Amino acid sequence: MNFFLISLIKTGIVAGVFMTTLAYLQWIERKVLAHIQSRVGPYRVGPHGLLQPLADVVKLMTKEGFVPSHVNLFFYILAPFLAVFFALISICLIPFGPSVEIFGVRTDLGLADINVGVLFVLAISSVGVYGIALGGWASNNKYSLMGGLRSSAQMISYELPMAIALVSPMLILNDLSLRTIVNEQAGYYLGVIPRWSIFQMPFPQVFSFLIFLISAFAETNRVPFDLPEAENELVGGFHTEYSSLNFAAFFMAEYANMITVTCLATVLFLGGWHPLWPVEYGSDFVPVLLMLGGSAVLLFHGLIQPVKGRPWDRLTMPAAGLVFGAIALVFLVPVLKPILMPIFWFVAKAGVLLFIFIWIRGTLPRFRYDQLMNFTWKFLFPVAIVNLLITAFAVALQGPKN
Amino acid sequence: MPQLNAVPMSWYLILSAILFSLGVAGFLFRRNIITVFMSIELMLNAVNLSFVAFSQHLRQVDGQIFTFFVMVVAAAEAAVGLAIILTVFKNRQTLSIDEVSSLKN
Amino acid sequence: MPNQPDLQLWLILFFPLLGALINGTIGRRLSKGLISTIAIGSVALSFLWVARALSELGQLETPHIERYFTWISSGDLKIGFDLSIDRLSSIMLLVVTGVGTLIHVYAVGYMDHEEGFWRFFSYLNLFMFFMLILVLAQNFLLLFVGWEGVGLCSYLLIGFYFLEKYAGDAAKKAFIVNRVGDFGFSLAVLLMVVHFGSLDMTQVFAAAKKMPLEESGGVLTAIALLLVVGACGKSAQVPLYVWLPDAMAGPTPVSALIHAATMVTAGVYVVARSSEVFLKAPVAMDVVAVIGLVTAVVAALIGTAQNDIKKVFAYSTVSQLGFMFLGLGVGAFSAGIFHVVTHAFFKALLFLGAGSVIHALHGEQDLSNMGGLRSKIPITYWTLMIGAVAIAGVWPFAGFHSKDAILLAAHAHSPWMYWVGVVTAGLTAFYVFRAIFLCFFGTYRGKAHPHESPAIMYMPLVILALLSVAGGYLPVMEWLAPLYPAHEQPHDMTLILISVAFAFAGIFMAYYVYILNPGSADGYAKSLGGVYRAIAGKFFVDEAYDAAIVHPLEQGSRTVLMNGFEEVIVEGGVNATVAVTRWGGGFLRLLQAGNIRSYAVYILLGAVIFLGVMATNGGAR
Amino acid sequence: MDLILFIIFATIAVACGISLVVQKHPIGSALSLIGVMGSLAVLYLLLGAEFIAAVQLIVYAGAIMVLFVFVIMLLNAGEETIKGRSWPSRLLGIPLLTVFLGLLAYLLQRMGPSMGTVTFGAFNVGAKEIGRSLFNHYLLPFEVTSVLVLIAILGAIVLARKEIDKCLN
Repeated sequence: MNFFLISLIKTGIVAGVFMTTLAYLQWIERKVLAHIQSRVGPYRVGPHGLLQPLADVVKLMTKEGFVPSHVNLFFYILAPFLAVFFALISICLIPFGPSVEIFGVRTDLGLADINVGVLFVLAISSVGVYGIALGGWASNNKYSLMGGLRSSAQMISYELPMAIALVSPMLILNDLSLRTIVNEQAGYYLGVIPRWSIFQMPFPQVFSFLIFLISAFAETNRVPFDLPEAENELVGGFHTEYSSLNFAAFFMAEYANMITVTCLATVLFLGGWHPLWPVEYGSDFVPVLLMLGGSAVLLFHGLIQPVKGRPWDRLTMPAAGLVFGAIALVFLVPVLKPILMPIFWFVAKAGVLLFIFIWIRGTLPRFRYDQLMNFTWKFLFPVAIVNLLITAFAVALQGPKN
Repeated sequence: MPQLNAVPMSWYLILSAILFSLGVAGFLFRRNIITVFMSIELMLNAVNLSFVAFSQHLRQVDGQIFTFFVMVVAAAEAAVGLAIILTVFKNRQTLSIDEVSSLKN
Repeated sequence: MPNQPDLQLWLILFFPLLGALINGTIGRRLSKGLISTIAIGSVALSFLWVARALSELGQLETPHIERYFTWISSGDLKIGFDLSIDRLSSIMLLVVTGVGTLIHVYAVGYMDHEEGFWRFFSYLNLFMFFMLILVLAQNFLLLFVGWEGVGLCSYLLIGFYFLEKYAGDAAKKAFIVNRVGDFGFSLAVLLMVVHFGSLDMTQVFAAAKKMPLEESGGVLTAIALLLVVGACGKSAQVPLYVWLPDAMAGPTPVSALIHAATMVTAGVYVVARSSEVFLKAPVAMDVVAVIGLVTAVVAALIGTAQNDIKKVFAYSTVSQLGFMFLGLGVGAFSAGIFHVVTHAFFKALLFLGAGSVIHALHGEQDLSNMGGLRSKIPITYWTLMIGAVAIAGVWPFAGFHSKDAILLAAHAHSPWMYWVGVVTAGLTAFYVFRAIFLCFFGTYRGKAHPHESPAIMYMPLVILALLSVAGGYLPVMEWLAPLYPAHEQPHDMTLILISVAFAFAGIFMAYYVYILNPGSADGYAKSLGGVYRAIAGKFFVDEAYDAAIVHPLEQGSRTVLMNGFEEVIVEGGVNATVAVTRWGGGFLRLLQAGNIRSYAVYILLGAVIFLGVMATNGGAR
Repeated sequence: MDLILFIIFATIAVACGISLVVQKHPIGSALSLIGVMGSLAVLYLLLGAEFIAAVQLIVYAGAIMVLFVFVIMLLNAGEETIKGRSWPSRLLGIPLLTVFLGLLAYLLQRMGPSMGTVTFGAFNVGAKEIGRSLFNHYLLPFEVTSVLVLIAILGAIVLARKEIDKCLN
């Protein structure tokens, strides 16, 4: 039963962190977009708008769950839950860190580890289309139907390059279990260049990484591939007819997918929790320095040179600065180090990828539908195939691994 | 009642038999081409189940290989079949299998 | 075979094949110069390669065999793609490639104005390829490939002007008549397989040699006779000679190369090659000798009454082949082969000369429209004259030696053969010189304006003329001596003188009839009456064949096969099948309602039945 | 434990199968078929066929059924209409089906006892074994299948190109 207890605890932790991240990811996105467009973004609720997500949740929950007539009720209700379910389930397969010792219990950081993990992530992401498609169809509205059709077609189409892009690092690391894959990426060339699969010999997987990223955008219906919810063509796309919690569910699904995909990219291409450069060159102090720098900036702006017209900052900013400093100190505690460092690196990489997601949303316009299809079928797919071939040849030339 | 962590082999086969018969029933008594097609897929799945069960029973990979091939062929079949259904619908504006009873209309 | 130099004999075959392929595929787009270069070059190359191989091989006490790959392997019968050179085939190789080269050169000039230049040369090279296979083959099946191949090429080349009906007919005739012979040949091959279990010549001959006489008699005689049938077909012997004169429908170089120098001697070659078999089958030997003699006489007689210059030479070819067979038949294989060589020289010369005459007269072939060309085309005249003298067997020209070798052997075998042969030799001299005189002497009776042929045409003539003069002194027989049991060669001076005398008699007769008092020929013809008509009508052999074989065959197939078998059995069967099918279909159509679910029910029914069977006889264990 | 899982998912599978047959609307049938496939995938896992389970999800649930749903939406297929008759299926259908099931049951119960039981993890087949056997022993069938798939792609494009374009815009 010990096993069940531990996994129960782990599940609880992961679920909690995951949910919070979902909520705050949206906040971060709005902030980043705002700054890209030189606005301030959500600011009113709580210090520096930090409570905005809470407010959103409350708002969504208190809205009336309006069910239009002539909808196919069963599927109309089922769709958002399917979407959320499939979006949340695949996080269980992501390994966040090595197996560590906590309170005398040795366990893996990460929920499940099955031998064909990659395939299962693929499987779940490919099943994920049903939520959107059904929702679009069930709400008995031509715009929604269009959205549903588009999303299903688009997801099927982008499955291929994504899968093929995943295959080539598999060839190099030759295993399907995500944990083994991360372990395969440990170590450094020449002592500095990490053996992540985007750098790994015999054929660095830069191209498959890019292909994976692009098709990930499409899989998660993000800009520039957010055709299913293109406001200016189909009013709200597949979620035109949805409101309150059902609507929220779709959004949760989207963000959950983003996180999952970025974690997957981190695991497969960016070497999971392995630091960017070896520990002996002091990669352990990166988080400390970052945090300390952040707290310094905060303290400076809070105490010495406050920003005009923001009375609260005098209070909140120093407080935040102190919190940052505390975190920095936590990173220095030797007992917690083996647990925190991997998680830090993992989160850092995933975070960078998430930022790229948001950044691109703020930057790129939306594709036209035919452009979208041509792009995947006539460009991404062939490139992925060629990349796969080259990798296969390189691996074959390199000969069997140890 | 066998012990909790061992499933009798025959149960898998019975399950696959039931599913297969369900597929046959769907094929016989449904009139919508798409539903009929899905019944066929159901039968294929039932057969796959018994394939995998036998591969487990005989401790051989081959059964799963066959399942793999069945899946690939089913995929091809689905692609072509659905395309045919699209064409049929375009030509006759019906999906009822009983109305599609002549090669040329 | 160990300790033998690897001579890459396959190259000998490869060059002509390559030439044929190039000219046959892209020749249409190539310039004439390029085509002729390829054609001549390929043949010349293989000639050089043959020369090189022979110089490497030196004395050739034992045949040089090169085995390349197993071609057919069924049960314990293994047939390899093996080539070999022994003393016999070395001579044939030299003749084929050498004369072939000369004739190719000549043909470039002769065919210059013709359509399908490239086609002609690709056929010609293909012929060389197959002929060389025939000569080089180490087993009978490969030899048969070459055998059929040259048949095919001769068909293609006879029918070269396939727009004219006579050419097509002649081609078909040659092909069909050859089929008869080839059938015999293939039967012989099968017999060998049955009795010796192998087709490799060395093994077959070894087996034949050590086969005791009492049991060998039947088998070997049968094989030998069947081989003779094949040889008769290919070498135009009685009764299968009828195709050769018609084969003159082809272009003259073809007549020279295929139907005088090389292909028609294939029969002789095969008989000589399988001498072991023949020596054990005296009956077959006699048959060969008689056939040869009859052929020689008949052809010579017919030759005296032909007015087409090429026909004359064609019949003389037939009769010369008859002489060769006579030689073989009386056991003088080396003499026969020797005659093959010399005949290749002077007959090629005669044909090429005739060709040059025809060329000069713009396609005029009828002797009655020639005459007095001596001054107009001197080179042709002199070379032709040399050829005529050579074929007439006047000392010291080539024909003399070989022919007299044969005749002496014949005398040693049985004197009457000698006498008939001598008379025939006289006839030969007569009709050849008749042709010469009618062509070159007297007054010109034609209308076209003759002109001497270009150098590319008469240079081969000159070379061949020299060969016909000196060819008699080639040590062919000595070279072949170790291959064949020495038959006594009595240099009986009187016999030699007699034959020479007959030759001169023939020449003089021709001179008397056609020079001293021209036009008297018709008188003699009348006085001869029926005999002359018979001769002029070629003894009505063709008509006889028509009546005896062709017509019955046509009638039979029309009545029996078409009206009987085809309409009653085949059509009846088809109609019956149709009726049954239609009836059954009409019944089964009731099931084919076009309703998929019904079909599903039928399938389910089948499955249920199957399961029922399984359940009853306890399957699935 | 295995037994419980088996019973749960077998029940789900059978229930979904029944609903496939009885559902009025194609979409309902499609979803229930997806349910069947999902539970079958779990059963494959129980049988130690991880790879097949994953492929089952990817190919069947992820690709084929998406196609089905897509087409159903495209044609906006509604409740099926009772038109036309198939006498054989009406008359023979039920009895034949029962006989069929009975025979199957008979055979199974006859061979059932001799089959023994399945315990999880007794015989696990990962992707490596499948791949090895697929590319050594079954190479030719594999290649042939690839050709078949190519042909199918071409056929589908040729058949449905215009229709899809028309329906999409």
